[in-house]
Amino acid sequence: MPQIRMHTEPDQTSHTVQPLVEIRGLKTHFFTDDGVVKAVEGVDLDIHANRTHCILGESGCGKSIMARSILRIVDAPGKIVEGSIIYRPGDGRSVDLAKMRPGSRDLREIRGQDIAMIFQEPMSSLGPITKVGKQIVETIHLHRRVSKAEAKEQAIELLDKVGIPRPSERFEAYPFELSGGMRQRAMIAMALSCRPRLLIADEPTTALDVTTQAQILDLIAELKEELEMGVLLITHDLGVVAEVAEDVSVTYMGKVVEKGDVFSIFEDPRHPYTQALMQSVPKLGMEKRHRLPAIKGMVPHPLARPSGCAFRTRCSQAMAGVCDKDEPGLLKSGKTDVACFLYQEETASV
Amino acid sequence: MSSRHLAVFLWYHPWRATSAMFGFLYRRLLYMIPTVFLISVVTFVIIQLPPGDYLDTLAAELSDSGGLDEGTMQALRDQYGLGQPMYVQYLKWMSQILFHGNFGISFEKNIPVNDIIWDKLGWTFAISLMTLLFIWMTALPIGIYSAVRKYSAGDYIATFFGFIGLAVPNFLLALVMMYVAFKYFGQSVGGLVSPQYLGEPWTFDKFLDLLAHIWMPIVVVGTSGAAALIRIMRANLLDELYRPYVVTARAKGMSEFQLLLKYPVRVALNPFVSTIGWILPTLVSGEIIVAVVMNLPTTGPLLLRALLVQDMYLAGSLILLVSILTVIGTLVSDLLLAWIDPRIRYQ
Amino acid sequence: MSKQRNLKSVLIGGVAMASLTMLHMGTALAADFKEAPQLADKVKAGQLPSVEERLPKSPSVMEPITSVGEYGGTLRRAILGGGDQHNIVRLIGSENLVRWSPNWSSIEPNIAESFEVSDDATTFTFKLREGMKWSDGEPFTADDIMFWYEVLLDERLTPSKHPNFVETAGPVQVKKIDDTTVEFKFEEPNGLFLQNMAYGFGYYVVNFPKHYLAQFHIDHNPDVQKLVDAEPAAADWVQLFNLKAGPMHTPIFWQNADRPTLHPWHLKNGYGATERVVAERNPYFWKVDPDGQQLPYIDQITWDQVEDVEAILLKAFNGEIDYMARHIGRPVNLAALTDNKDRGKYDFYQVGDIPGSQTALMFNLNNADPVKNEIVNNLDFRKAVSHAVDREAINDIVYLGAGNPVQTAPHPLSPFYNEEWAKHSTSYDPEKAGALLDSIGLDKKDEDGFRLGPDGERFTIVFLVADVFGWQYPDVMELVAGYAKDVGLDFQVRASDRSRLFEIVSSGEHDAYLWNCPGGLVDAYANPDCYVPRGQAVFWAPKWAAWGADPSTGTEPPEEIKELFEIYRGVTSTADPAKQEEALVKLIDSASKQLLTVGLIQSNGAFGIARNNLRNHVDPMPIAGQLWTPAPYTSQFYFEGGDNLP
Amino acid sequence: MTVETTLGPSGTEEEHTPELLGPWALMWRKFRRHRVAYVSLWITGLIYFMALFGDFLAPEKVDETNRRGIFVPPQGIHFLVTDEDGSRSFQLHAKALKMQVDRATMRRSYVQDPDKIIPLGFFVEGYSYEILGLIPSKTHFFGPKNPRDIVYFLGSDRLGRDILSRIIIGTKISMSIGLVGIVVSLVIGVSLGGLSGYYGGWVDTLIQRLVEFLRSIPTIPLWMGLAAAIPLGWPPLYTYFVVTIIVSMIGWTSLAREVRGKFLSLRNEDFITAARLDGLTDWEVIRKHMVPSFSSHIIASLTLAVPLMILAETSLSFLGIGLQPPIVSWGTLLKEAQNIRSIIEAPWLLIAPGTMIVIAVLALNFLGDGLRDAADPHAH
Repeated sequence: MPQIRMHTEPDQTSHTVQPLVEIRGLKTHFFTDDGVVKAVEGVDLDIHANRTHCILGESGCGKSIMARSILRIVDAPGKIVEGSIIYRPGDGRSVDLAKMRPGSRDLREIRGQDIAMIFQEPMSSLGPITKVGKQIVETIHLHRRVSKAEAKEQAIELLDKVGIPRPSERFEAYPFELSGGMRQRAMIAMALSCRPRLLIADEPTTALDVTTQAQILDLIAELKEELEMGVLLITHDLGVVAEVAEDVSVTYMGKVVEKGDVFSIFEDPRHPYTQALMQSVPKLGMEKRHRLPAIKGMVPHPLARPSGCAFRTRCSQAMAGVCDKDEPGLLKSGKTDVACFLYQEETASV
Repeated sequence: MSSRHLAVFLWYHPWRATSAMFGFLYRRLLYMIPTVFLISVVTFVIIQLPPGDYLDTLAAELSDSGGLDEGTMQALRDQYGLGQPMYVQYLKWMSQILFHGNFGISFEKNIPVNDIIWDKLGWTFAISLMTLLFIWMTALPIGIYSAVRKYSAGDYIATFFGFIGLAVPNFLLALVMMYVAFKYFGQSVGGLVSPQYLGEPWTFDKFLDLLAHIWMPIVVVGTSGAAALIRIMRANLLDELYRPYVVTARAKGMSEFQLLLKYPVRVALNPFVSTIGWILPTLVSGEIIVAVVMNLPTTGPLLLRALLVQDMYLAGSLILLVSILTVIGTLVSDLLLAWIDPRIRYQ
Repeated sequence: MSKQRNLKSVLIGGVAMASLTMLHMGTALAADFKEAPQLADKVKAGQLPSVEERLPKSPSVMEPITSVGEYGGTLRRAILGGGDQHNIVRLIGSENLVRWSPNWSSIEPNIAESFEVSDDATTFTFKLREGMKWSDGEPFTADDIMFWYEVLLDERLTPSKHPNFVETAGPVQVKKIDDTTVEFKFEEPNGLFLQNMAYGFGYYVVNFPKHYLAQFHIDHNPDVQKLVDAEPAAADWVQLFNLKAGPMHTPIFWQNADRPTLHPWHLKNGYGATERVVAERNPYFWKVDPDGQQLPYIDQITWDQVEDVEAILLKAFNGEIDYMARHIGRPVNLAALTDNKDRGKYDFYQVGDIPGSQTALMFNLNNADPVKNEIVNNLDFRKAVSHAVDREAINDIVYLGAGNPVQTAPHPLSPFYNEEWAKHSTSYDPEKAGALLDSIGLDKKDEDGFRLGPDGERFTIVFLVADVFGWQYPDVMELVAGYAKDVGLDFQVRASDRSRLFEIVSSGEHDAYLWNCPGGLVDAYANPDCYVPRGQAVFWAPKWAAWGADPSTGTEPPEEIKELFEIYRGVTSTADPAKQEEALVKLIDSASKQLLTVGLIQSNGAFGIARNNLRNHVDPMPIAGQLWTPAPYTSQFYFEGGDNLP
Repeated sequence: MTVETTLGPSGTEEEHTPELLGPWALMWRKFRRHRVAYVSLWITGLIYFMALFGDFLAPEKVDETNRRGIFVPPQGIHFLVTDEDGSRSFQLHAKALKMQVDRATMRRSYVQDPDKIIPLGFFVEGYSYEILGLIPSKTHFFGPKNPRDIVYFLGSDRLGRDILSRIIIGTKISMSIGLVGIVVSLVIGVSLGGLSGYYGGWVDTLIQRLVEFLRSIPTIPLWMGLAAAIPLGWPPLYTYFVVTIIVSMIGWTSLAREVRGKFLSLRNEDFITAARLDGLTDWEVIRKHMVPSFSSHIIASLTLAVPLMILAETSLSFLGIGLQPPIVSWGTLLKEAQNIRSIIEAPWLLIAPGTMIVIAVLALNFLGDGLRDAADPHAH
């Protein structure tokens, strides 16, 4: 069966404008001594302003690499080998980030100013021996021509805005003097210092305790509204998705297997993987002794990518002679787009 | 303001860093006292270790001139007051140093140790400083390059030469360099100035002449240190280069060069600062031989000679002073470390 | 070999002790003296008296070695940072009452205008030069010598006295006859006194400027305590005096630039504390050339302080050394020095450094271990060792064939040369050696092939060796140990530095060591250390030596050794050269038969380098342990053109 | 909800089938990928082979002097000989040399003797020795076929001794004599560093002061004092051995600092806390959990200490307090070459042992580096 590639059009009802970032056919590979690791293998993605797009998947599914590919901060030996990342700065222009030289001035101007990013480990994502305030001021100075005093004022304002008490004192603090939550707030303050149009948050709450998690997510949501920015949130936590997402892409081994708006995904997950993920979450009213079904097996080694559909080795509904032959394309099925042969004939027949 | 308030005030006040530094400094200074005392005792033991005394050496040398003269020997033995118990000699020596700043007499030169050593210590110190600068100036960029371009041709070349620098004994390097300088550049060899400037007052020309000579010992002495530091810098920087905060900085839009210097290099700088602590004993001790071969007016040859002839107070004073300078150097480097890395201050 | 012929022409050997009567050398003949331009300027400026006033009435007129010279230039040398005071002593320091002639054949007046020796060799009278001055302009008279004598007798200052000035009955009697005449008187004949006064240690007498040193002497200056307080290196006046009046062959002397001397140049700064030692012309120096020019010709001497001998070599290549044999004149350096001759603009001169043996195996004949002592004292053992070593091979390998493979004995250039002594038991004959060893009870061997001693243990001799004089002693010793192994002898080599070695041998705890022996030429008279255990540096038989000096100490030696003492007395107790020579020959003959030391190689002389325009230096220049040359003749050196070559 | 640790950006495990490997196997796998280190391991192996079978490899007796072979420059190996009839045949050989002596400069020079060649071969007969001190043999790996011929592949020294043989024989001493000292400083360093890092507090302060104190004593005076204090009657090898041991007793400081650092960071790791909660004693925790987790690091430190030891030996030999002849080691070989005369007239005396030292030090350093990289779980 020839591979069918379909460009999913943005939902015209909810978004009349063009997406902020439009990713098409993105492939990011790692060229290691032992072989090529296909961390991102043909991903299409649209991120809209003022919307939160969640990327959901197990660990090792290439989510982070996908996010980092946007900012072109994938470490060697990783490389974008194919695809485009179209970014629209809002002035009518559009640039393909995938074609830009990493480290070029144009790209660096976009980083931190147009697109900002926060990371999973607030403990180690801040420079360990530089004062927090200085790190924020530094970001401001990178993109704005302001005086030192102004930058400091802005930084303290930002710290205040992200909910850090006594911001002018904390301005002088070193990261190791702050708690994890405070550090993540500081990270957010730093990311927001130039009012970015897109915030990429790579598992921002994983390392935090539950209460702090909620606070941080709320903060991100609030700030999204206020700054009207797009948010790309990477997580393996369905709870987080349920709480903040508007659009969701489910990824497995470097591919998007299902995508749609949050309600469709939760209401009617189609892909066996998505379904399995949903089942592994405890639900309200569930019996206490109920044993959560886990997805069987582990994510295969990236170098031992199964032929055909990558998920077939763990899929309870895998069809011999079908799933191991070809890779399914992403096709509309129900309310979501799904990449699974279970639904392809159905769609085709329509 | 209550004491609790004061504490809070200090904690959050910008000065608190300074106060933490003072506590650190105070503690370290206190620790120095027993250390220095121990050093003085051990120094004295070391110089007393070899059997015999200065007069045996003198006797050996005089035999060259056609015979020994017991009269001379006897007079000299009285002269130097050798033969008292060791602890008496130690106490006398220490009390003279502590209360009069008098380090004793050089047996061989018959002048107060004070008159000989300070000049030489000055040169030692100056050359140490310049060597330190040389080491830093070569090791820093090369180390960074090696780490950033890991496994590149440049890295392999730097590594190779780094290990060569480690593997070649420096006195050998000194001898070969001196020979090359003599053979191909016709330079006067040894010493820090050309013979015509020896014993002359300092002029600009003499200073230029000094510069033309001093690079050689600095390179010779510094090579192995630089090589070691390149290795350390490379390893440390490699540890830091892939840390999340580097990615953060990159995501902020900083240029590679800027972020390299502002974040990982700063963190990896600790061993550089530590060199301040060890450069002095290394220069004085490990490089004695270089100073002998290259004929430098440093403490090295003086100390070696003093040890060989058992010129007890001269050798003892040099070891003592160098050790104390080392302790101070370690202190300075620790303070600098604490200054660079705030985490250390609060440990 | 041309070198030998050359040396022979000068070192004629026999000491012409002819002059038992008054020896009077050329008294003042030049009415108008000339001086160096720099001094003339000072005289003009009124800072210095005229040259006539500075010189004694009858200055010593030096016969030029080659030609009358011209003033100017700096003689540049290098000196090691410590322990190298002989670098200065031998160049400028050795100016005594009398001196050896340039070829070491006769004794001439020097500081003394003339001298007289009584027929029985007990009384020695020296006439000083009238109007002679110390380097600070103060007069030098008999009082200065009497001051030295006072110090010599003073038990506080000189508790034990140099052997040159003592005899069995006690110290020599010194009498001032008048301001310019001094008489030395011994109870018994002292046949070697005049020689000793010409050799290095004669310096004591003329290095005690009373006007300077008296201030440090409590008998002359009751206020001496003030000076003691001001001197950190001295705790009482005795220490202060010893510091200021230190012996010239020790560093102390050269660390005190204030002490007036009679030397041609006077130190400007002390040795050891600076990077360069500088000696300036002594304006009151008392020697002139036949044209009446006051000596020295050369303005000043500099010694650049270095720490490593290799640096001196490089300096020489670079033309930074004007005259030097010390440290560099060794066969091993010859090729490299030859290669750089043009670059350094120098040439070689010969140094008659000819010891009785350049490398000799010295067994401690007073070994504390009775087993070892018995064996090493067996002449057959020493003979066996002597036959076991291949001297030709050692000479070839280590000394490039430059030496003579002979026993400790007078050199062929010496008047006493006797081939029988030199070749005694020198044939390389391991079988004979083995047979000899078998015959003295070392006939059993262990499984490693080493001979067992009478006690059943492996017979081991530990040899001490130090790398000194540039003679590659450790290499020689390594070869010797190999030869010893071939005949089943276990010679263990312990390399050490000189002072360590010296410390051990002076304590008498050693089995054996490798060193050199004086007495290759006429120094055998005054330094027969290897022919008779006499003196303080005889470590091959320290206890016999002690007994020889004072029979109440040490160990009484066997008859044949006692006989050696007796024979040597025949040398010292007469002033008749013929009798002296007869006794000395008898001594060497007797000693040689006993193989007291096993000589390996005898040197045929060394060399030095002199810059191409340096004139009037002695070539070949004799030198020996007590012959501190070129000193009495250095003042005649001059640079052709009045300056160093660029 | 499945929570796993995320794979890093370059998160690539090399095995295709996920099989569990022990830490040592993992290390070995990682190590082999560091090619330079892997080659260095082989070189190090060869060097120790040389140390063990020195007599077999050395063509000449180490102390065999030769009057006619002083300062012979390195002789080349030739392959083809021309026979009388002009035909060429294969025969490993060296050209025979004639010595010429210039008496004026006391210089020896050598010219090839066109009439004579010295055939060479493998497994030839030479001086007798004992393999590993046990089996008597006369067979040597490579050399002249006629035992009476001498060929100086790396030149000869001032006594006509073969430099190649001396380097080979010297390997044993150079690569072994300091090992005991290294072990001593290893034991002290690990114990004191461990105590310091594990307990902290006043123990730590005390040990750290001790380290600071020891580090501030210049080592050369200490060496000299010690060497001079040992009776001269002792065999030189024994003396040197004792001095290395004494010095290693103060040479443990840098290792102690590293170990302390490791302990400090390990102390708070979860698995240590777990082990402690399991009721293990401190000593058991240290022995069973902490030491194994950085034993690889210790091995690396060990390999890095060996080159330092070789260099220290050369320095001490220069000062005359290291090994002394007749003992042959790389240090004494180098010391013998340290004069202007050798540089000018016989540079091979300097180059040959110098190169050997550089090779050994390079190999050991790369080996140590490779081991450390392989051992470090965080290495990239």
